[in-house]
Amino acid sequence: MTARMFASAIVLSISCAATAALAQAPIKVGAFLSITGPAAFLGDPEQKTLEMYVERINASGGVAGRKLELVVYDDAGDAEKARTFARRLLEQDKVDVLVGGSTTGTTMAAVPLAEQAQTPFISLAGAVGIVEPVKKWVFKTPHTDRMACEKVFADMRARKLVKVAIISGTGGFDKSMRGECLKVAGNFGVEVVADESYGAADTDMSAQLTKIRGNAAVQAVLNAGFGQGPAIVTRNYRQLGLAMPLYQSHGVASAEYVKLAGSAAEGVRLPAAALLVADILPDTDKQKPVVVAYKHDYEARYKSEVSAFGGHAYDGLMLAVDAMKRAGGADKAKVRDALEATRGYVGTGGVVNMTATDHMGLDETAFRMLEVKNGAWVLVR
Amino acid sequence: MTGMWLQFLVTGITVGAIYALVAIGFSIVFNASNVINFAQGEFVMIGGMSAVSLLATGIPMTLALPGAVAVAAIVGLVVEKLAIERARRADVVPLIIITIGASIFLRGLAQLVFDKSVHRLPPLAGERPLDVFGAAVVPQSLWVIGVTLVIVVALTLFFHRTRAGKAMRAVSHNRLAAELVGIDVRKVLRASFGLAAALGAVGGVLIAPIAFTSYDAGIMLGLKGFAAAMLGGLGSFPGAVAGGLTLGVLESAGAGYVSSAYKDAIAFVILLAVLLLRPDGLLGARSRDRV
Amino acid sequence: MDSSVHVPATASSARPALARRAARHRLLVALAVVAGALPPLVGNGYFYDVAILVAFNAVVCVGLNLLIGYAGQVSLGHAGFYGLGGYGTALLASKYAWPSLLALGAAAAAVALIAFVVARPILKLRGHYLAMATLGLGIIVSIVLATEDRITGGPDGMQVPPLAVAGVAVSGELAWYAIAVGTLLAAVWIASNLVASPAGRALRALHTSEVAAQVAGIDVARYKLLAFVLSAALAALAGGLAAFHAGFVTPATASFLRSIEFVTMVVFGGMASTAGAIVGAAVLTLLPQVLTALRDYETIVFGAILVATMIFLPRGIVPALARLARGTRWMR
Amino acid sequence: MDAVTCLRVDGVTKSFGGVTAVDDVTFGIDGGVVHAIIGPNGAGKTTLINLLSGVYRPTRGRIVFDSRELTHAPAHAFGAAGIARTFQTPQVFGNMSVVENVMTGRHRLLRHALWPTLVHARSLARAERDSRAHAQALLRLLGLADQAEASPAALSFGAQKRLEIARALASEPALLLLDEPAAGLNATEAREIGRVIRHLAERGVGVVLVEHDMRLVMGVSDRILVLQDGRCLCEGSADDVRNDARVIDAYLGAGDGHA
Repeated sequence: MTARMFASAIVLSISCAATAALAQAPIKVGAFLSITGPAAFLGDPEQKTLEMYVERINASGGVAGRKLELVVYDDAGDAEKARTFARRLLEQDKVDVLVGGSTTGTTMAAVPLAEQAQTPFISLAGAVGIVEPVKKWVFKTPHTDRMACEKVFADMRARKLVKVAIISGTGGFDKSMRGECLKVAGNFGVEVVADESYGAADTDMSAQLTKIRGNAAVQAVLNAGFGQGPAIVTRNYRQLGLAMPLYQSHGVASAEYVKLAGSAAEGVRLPAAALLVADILPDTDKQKPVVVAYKHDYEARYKSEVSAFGGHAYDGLMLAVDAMKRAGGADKAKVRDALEATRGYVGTGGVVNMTATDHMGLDETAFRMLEVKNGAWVLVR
Repeated sequence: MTGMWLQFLVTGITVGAIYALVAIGFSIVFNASNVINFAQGEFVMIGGMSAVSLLATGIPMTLALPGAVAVAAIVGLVVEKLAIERARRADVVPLIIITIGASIFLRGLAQLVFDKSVHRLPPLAGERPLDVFGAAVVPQSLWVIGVTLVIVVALTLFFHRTRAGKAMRAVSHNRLAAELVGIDVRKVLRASFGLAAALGAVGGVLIAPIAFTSYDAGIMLGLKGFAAAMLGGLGSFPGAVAGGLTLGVLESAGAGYVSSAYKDAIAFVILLAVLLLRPDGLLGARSRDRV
Repeated sequence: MDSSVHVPATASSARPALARRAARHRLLVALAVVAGALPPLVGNGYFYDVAILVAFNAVVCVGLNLLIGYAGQVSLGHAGFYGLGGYGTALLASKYAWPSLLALGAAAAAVALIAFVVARPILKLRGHYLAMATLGLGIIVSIVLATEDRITGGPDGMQVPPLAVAGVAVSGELAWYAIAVGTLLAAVWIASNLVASPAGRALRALHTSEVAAQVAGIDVARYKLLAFVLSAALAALAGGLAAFHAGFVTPATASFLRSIEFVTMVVFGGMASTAGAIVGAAVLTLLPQVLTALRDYETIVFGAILVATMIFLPRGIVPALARLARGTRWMR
Repeated sequence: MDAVTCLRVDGVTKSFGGVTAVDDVTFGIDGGVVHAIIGPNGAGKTTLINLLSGVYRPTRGRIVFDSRELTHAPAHAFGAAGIARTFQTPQVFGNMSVVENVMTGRHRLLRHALWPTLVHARSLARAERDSRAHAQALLRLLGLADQAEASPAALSFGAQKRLEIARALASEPALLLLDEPAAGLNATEAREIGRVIRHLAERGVGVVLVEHDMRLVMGVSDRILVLQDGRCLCEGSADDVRNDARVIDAYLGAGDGHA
């Protein structure tokens, strides 16, 4: 009896969906983001960014004569939920393009579905594995963690720091970045002499850092981390009196990190996109107008500071819009081809040049090496 | 490095003291009502987040911190009134679900009332670490340990010297007898929820300068507090303190000497071992035969 | 002494026996009818997806209900078995290239073995202590799955090859739907058989009074073990199938929150009621899909629904509905 | 039916912490014989029953049943061996019907292979049918036939006690331990219990009866064991015990007015 009730509930929701589809068809942008849960600090700015810019684009006439319609679901960072929502976006909401997957895990869960449904999919997550090997319908906006490693190691080499300790969290981002860093360290003549980790919800990393302190060979420490962990690492680092240079990853490239870590963050370096230092970029910088505009728009509307993650969503949406404009509509195959043909798109993450073998289109010049000075980010050199 | 084990010990005791506060909360509620309140961890979060919000409005620390504890205590009373009191006759498992539902509700509410980002409270007394035989000790750690100590002493006095405290103990020993001698059991129940929530909030306020706080910070702390209460013996205050400190030090030493990835696993393996060898916890009373 | 009490059997119980048999099968038939009626109503892959999810969760809950509802032993760690089933199946099918069904069966058997080994000591614990121990067990499993990244792929999970039966890959949502519903029907059949047997009475007996059950000659430890192992095996089976269906597994499948979700489904639907376990699984799987429209209010509403249901219907939805419908008997 | 000694209790002692509840008790129980155990409150009667049914393990001494050593066996082994019992406060299974309660009593007589259980094999179905019929007959014997499908929670205290007896009988026990079966019953009900006890004894069942109702004890018992402070004060026929000066002293000394 109850089962029948659910059946009718399902029927009801189908018919609702059908009526909605009858309206003058807008272009549908589907997003599944980790708006709550442990990765909420990714999904939250991403969602806000998407909502704000979809509104703006519609206010200025939409794309190719059609309005945009944004459909967002919260996967709470759970890959299985992400998969179901991706499916819902593709099959029930019938979106024209997918933006999202705040984390690598949620992205990977949706990749086979997007491929199967032959729908362009722009991921907002970091791992190289998303676009390597190249998947026909899958693109991504953020730099990869490998590029971050390369940027950090290049900087270390320049400072003659060759014996390095890595401390990383146990989350997906952390582990992936740690793995990539271990792989490319040798290319820069850097040797990893200590390798520690901490749990995502840990409240104190003194124990791990004490071990690193006990290792006399260590000349620098790299924290491959994400979320609040790196801020705790930074504070414990200073409390324990560790004096060698500390590097963080692009995973904490936000003002929030500096706020949480407080004075302990002084001197910390990390690779990040131009967005974080929008206002101090030289005027000659190509990205300056884009990042300054986005930063001011976002901060004016939401009264909170921008993070690189919102920028990834901005780039994802704008890349899709750009491709649709060039494709003259929302035809999936045409949009995909147009995406792959993106050249010289200037976004918050860098200048994007996609090719058939590169579905990200960024190179390491997009990363800036930043340092915390007097509680603010400054460009190194 | 002689400072190494000392460092682990200090770190472990600091975190362990917070676990102990949460565990005491579990025990107080359990003694009064036989309920395991899975929402206990949320009071830690509410304490921390309320303090952050109150400070943001410009209220000075001396008012904001007690204010945050009061907010949590009020929420505790409301939860008791709206959820637990109505379900007093429910079985153990539905009660577990009710408290889990309450914790989900509170987390959702915190998301709306506060926000989703991570916050830090300023420490009570500076940030410059003290050097104790080679171990770096943050002043806040001393605060955590000191306040926990004071609370444990105060609670002991409360439960043994005051009328209200004795009434609460009487209820936990024998509810029927307590009712017969004229103790208002419902009042006691409500008071224990308020007290447990306040204790959790104190933990939340104390730990936020070290470990930060956010709307979902309560899950893990609640879980660890529950484990600590179990480890020490559910319902026993000395047990809760011993359990909390043991768990904290084990975790810290596990991370330092064995594997930081397996530190939580180590803690739970030891907890399982203790449960299997001493099913009533380290300091719990042996349960009696049931016929 | 051999015929201490002689009582002649009479034919008077023939009719109730028939009725009871019908009762045992009524749920099965009702379920089959509902499941069979759904496909024409279902529009697209997404709905199949949700229905399949419901079925897999229901398989776990039907098993877990034997343990929690009938035997009265709480487990807050069953997602651990679900996750192990998923990972075991994935590893055997991908790394060792075993045939799908063999991988699935072997993983479920291995999980049953693990459950068998841990059950004896753990099930000596009672009430909250048992809850804590099973919770710890589940957390240990999820930590191992997330940490041993060389084998499991770490927090991002691992890919699972498609399910192939007799060399033919299962594709298409209808096929998957049939598999999921078929598995659920089998689980329900087994569970109802068990409940209606001496073993089922033994489980219910030890739930009320372990001493009285023992005095009746019931080896309490053995029956707790049976319920624990059977529920673990069903969870592992569902986990393995879900892994095949999703094409990947992540450590989140074994998380503490997932364990809580399973228990909530069982209690929400109604303890000691197989129909309740299914309804609980269905409602709590569908609810987030519906509530997602509420955005920021989703969590808060979900929590409120949980609390309110348990306060007003402490025995769960199905027993409450059954009492309402006054057809109390068949739902049991 | 031979009056073989089916249960031997040899020097059994049970201590809880420093308190010795049962102290060096030795006696034998024969099939077809009703043994009463009497004594003032706190004499250790219920502890003794708990020892005989395996609920407690003896601190010292041996329990041998039907030439099987049960001293250290788990409780269910006692039940499985054919020792059934009832409780002072009825322990009925509230989550099943009255008739299912009785069927549960038959547990030791049923086969429990896993496979037939899971697939509900024909043999199992047949056994279940027989088991139900048998249970219903027992319910008739104890006057509960009308409530077969009811919940035991709906039964009166007296009816619950009779249900427990029916459940105990369902296992076709060789030895039945009754812990105060008449407590809380009215005179008619108590007489009815006495009739059932005699009926069982005639069929060869050994019965151990712990009871305060002396009219019942004297009416049905073949032999009586008197306990005081955990020790065996005396054992003999009803008349022997009635006339034993020590027994009278014990009861008067304990200030218990039951005798």
